[in-house]
Amino acid sequence: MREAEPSTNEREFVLAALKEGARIDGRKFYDFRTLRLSFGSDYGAVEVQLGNTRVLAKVSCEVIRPFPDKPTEGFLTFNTELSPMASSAFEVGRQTDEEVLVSRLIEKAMRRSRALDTEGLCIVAGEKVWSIRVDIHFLDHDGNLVDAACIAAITALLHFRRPDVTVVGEDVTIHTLEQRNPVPLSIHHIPICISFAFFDNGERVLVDPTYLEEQIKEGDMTLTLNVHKEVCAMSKAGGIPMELDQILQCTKIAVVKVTELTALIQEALEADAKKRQVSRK
Amino acid sequence: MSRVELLSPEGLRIDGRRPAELRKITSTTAVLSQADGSAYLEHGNTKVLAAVYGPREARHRALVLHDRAIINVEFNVAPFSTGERRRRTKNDKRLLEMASFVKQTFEPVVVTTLYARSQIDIYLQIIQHDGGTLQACINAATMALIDAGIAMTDYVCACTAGWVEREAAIDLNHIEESSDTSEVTVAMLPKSGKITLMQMESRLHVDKLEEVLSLAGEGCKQMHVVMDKTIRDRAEDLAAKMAV
Amino acid sequence: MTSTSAAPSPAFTFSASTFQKLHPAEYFRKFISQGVRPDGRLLTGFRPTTVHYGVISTANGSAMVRVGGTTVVCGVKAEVAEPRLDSPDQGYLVPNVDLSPICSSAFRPGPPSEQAQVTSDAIDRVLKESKVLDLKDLCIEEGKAVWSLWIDVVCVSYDGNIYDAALASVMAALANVRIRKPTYDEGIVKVSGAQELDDDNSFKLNLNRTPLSASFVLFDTSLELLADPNFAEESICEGQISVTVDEEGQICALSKVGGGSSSPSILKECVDRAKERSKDLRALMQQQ
Amino acid sequence: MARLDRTRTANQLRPFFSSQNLLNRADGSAQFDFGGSSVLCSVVGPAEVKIRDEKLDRATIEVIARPLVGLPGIKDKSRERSIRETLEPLILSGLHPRTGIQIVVQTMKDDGCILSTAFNATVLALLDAGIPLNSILGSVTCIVDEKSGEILLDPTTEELSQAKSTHVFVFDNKSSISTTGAAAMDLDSESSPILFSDSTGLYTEEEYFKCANICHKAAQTVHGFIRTAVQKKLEKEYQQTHA
Amino acid sequence: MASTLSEESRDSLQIVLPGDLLPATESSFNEDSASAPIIKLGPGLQPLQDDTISAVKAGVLKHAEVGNRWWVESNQRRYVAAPGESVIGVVVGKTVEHYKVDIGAAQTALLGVLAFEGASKRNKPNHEIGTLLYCRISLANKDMEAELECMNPTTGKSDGYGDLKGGFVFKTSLGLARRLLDPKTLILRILGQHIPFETAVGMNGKVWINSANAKHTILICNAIKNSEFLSQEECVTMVKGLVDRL
Repeated sequence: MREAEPSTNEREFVLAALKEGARIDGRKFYDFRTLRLSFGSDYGAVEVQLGNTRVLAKVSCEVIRPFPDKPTEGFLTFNTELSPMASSAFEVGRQTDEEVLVSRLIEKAMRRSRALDTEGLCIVAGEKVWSIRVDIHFLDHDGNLVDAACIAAITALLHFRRPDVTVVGEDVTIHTLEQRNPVPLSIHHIPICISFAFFDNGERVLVDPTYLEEQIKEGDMTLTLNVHKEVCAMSKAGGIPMELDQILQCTKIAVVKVTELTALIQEALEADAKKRQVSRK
Repeated sequence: MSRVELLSPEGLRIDGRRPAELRKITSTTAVLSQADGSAYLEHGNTKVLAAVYGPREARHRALVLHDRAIINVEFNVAPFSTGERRRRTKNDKRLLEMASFVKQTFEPVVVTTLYARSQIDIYLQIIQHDGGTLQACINAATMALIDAGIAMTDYVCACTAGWVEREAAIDLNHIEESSDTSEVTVAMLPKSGKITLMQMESRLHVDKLEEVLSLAGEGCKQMHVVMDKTIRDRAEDLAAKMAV
Repeated sequence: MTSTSAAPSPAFTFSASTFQKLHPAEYFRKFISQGVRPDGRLLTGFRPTTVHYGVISTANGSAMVRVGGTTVVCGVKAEVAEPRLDSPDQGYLVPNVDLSPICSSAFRPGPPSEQAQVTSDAIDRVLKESKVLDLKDLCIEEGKAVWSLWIDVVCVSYDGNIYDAALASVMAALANVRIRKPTYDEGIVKVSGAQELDDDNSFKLNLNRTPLSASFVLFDTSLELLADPNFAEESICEGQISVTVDEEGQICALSKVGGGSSSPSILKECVDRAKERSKDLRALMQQQ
Repeated sequence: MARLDRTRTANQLRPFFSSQNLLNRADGSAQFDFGGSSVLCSVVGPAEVKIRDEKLDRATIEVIARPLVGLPGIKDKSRERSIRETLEPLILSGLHPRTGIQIVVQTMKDDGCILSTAFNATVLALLDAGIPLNSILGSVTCIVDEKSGEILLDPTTEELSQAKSTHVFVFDNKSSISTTGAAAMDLDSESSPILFSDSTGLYTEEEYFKCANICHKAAQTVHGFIRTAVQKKLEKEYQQTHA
Repeated sequence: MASTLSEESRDSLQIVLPGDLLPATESSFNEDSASAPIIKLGPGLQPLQDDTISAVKAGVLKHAEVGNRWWVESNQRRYVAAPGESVIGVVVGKTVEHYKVDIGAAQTALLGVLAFEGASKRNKPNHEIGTLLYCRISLANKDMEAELECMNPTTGKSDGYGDLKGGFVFKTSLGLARRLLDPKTLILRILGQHIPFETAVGMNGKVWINSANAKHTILICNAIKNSEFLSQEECVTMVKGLVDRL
């Protein structure tokens, strides 16, 4: 099913409103939509709502044999198949450009930037390592899937606890959650994606575009940063050409946004941890 | 773990270049007789062949756009191109992503509205890989499109730059690339100096970003000079032959 | 298209085969109302069934089952594999049903069809949840090596009711399995290389039970129960009921999918008939 | 009598939760929870359908089941087929020929009984989407416990692992209607027609029909819950005009 | 379970679910065919084989004495074309004889190029792809694409139908769209007291708003969307809150 194109009226109105400094949902140009994080009863499950965009991330783990050329490295894999639940334009089992770009962005943001310590996942070198899997389910598509997915993935990884193991010689015992408290993953830093949409020959720059804004935009760019002001990934795949200064300006905005979002994520995680403590008593 | 010294105490790189020096570029156009346009390009040891077919009838009717041409990019890596022989499947996400990047880079530059309801195919073949595949592909595609006589508003010139140990350097080779250096590929329209594509992987502090990006921009301008010369030489050559 | 059953005008006649093509459901209804089916069976009748053991010499166990026009071949191959960490002394049973375009025009090339996957899943569940085989029997050396039994069912000719035929072929092939006795030594599994397999150098599987099934479809609003449907009957009818029972009369699986609601009495009837049918089938399998 | 979670009796369901109209891109959506199990369902349609799948006399119904962890496998295909074939006679698809109704079922949390949870989420989502149905349905799962031989309703994952047999049932609300007015509804009379049934393990005929009856009773509770959920939603919508 | 509906108090909403049978009241359902009044069934109801009538959608059961009509008022988002209804659509294609218009239904609808006020072969309006049109469904049938017209068929006048210039359009549920057309719903009037604006509401859940500037239009759109699940008093406060922030 092809997506319906927005009408000329919608296109013109969105652009005219931007000239007046207004966005359709009443936000300022550099505002994110309200971010809501809700955790399941299990460790490593988080549902992210970014305005009307919804994403569920679920982390799971298993013990497998490492690659012979990297005997001490665990695995981190992502499943980012676009579900038709988010939009009926997404078809099951057909890879589209959009899907490739989303999955590569997540991959670069999380894996290439070494957010997770994969060496720390080793149990017995050359024999057994943890394989961590992040399933990202797109539930509702109202624009900016990448940022929502990235927040969901990193929050789920931070929230996740794997079973504790003891190694005696070659014997490995995996303790159930009842036997021993599960242990968190070792996360080096928190990469956050910030997506921009460009309008009016790059004169107007928006953060966190909605679906309608994405349909009308002339170009886009996704920056991945962490609170240490490190750029973990940048991606501007063609689209409208931009001045170098405009791009640098975006990185400045992104630095601010990343700080805000990281704080929100940590707050939510702390609140959840407190809740768990209370319910355990 | 002992790491390779990427920068000598004198500030020279592993292959003897200075930080802002491109590798040796060799380029020719019209290398294929069957394609409507083609180009062969070497960035040092990275070797790429580009072929352009079209504008021609779109292969799938359903994809036809009523007001402009569709650009289709296909990407192929020869199994012998890398150090270890590796068969790449058609669905390798890295390759699909690259193809998508090239496609999106040329969409705003090619005057697609001149060729409504048609399709332009760009085929890229990596023959030898020594770092900077994306830049080489974009540069080769630009020359192949020009060779095919397809209307474009400007050249698209691409160059990589990265933070090699303690300095920014351009046009990284494979060893520099794979030592976990942060590398950025920039594609620029030389006339306006605007950036159309930018890709970066691995971490880099924000404060160093400007330096790396500007250096990449310089690299793009150098590339433009080289590419322009090849194109003009070829055009003059042709003009001379026609005059005879 | 209204019902033509009323009183067809005499000026408008055509051959039975044309009638069948034009109004398959109506054609069928005429037969059912007379208590017979187009292929001559009674409503409760099963198609002639044959079982042949050991048809594939390259497999550890095999069987071919023919139910009317449906023919399936099942081959079981044993391979040494590493056990899972959470079940170090258990082997694997991996059933797979393949419905390729060769057996019917209803199947297309490409990834397995939904029906193939659903049938594989149903057999998988019967084997595991009804504890047909103790997976510990497949252990060679705890935590190191176990047998993995690849149970592949290939449909050669498809004419409906694949589940009954496939399950029967799987059970027959499992009963036919002979695996060379393994020895485990320092990470290497050795098996005897003798040409002839006998009880000294090989072992048979110890099957706890032999579940066999009978499937039925519900035709129309009259809710007539048709046993062992062929392809044409499957396409006309909506509801499908399958009952799998073992030799002691215990139910191993019962599924009712599609169609309207069925009263428990219909399900009871299915269970009774499934018990009879599996008894006949079991006798047939033991004859050989 | 004590169950593993120590809070329920054998024939008690876990707490229900549901919420409709959650997704903005779908035509209808609903989430249904049985305790720690949760399924989100979206419905799109009657919408455009691929020519290959088009049916001239009715709507084409497509069900896509997506697991919480991993890529969809054969278990999910089985669930898709079970849900689709149960809904096909329920949806008045003849009212919308040459269109498609796409149903996506996503597991959100898994603590057993996912198929039943999915059935209930689906019917709520279909109601939310306004797809014409000839009745509603309710689904409940039960097990026969290996050790005690007791029938336990709505089991958790842990309980499922100790089951001798597992039984999933679906009942529509027509059966209860047709019996009202006539003789008083006798739930133990074993006369409850079964819309869908899927049972595995090892069990006797007697056990099976006992399970069917217990689940039928529980399914009535689910029907009642669905009715209340719809009622609450409509009351909210009518605040302005029906004050 | 509540299966056959009893005559509950008139004020409360009478809610039905698929499978519920219509109450067999003496006045409307009479076996004696001579005196039985004719019952007209509207959306959401289907006759069964045994002469009973069953609901097929979840909603509020409604009855009009005039013509003894019964129907179920339900809310949904997907539009199903019905003749005579006014809708807002987008031109997505053109042929010599027709515009193809997306009205949010399963199939695109057809609008004859001459179905405009005063249109003739020589002189007819030309609408590009992407144009927003307010039109009326002239023909709808479940087996075929719906047909549209941009004029009143009896008078041949435009009656306000035609292309919508400027402004913004957004999607709501069909229930909200229907309520916006109901004079009892106050949200449009409440908004009008603060900001002058033009509006067109399509039964397909498309609402078009145009006002003096973009910020006003955005406010109105958001206020209407917010109003769906609010009471009248809450609407007044909500609108006031939005206007004050402007």
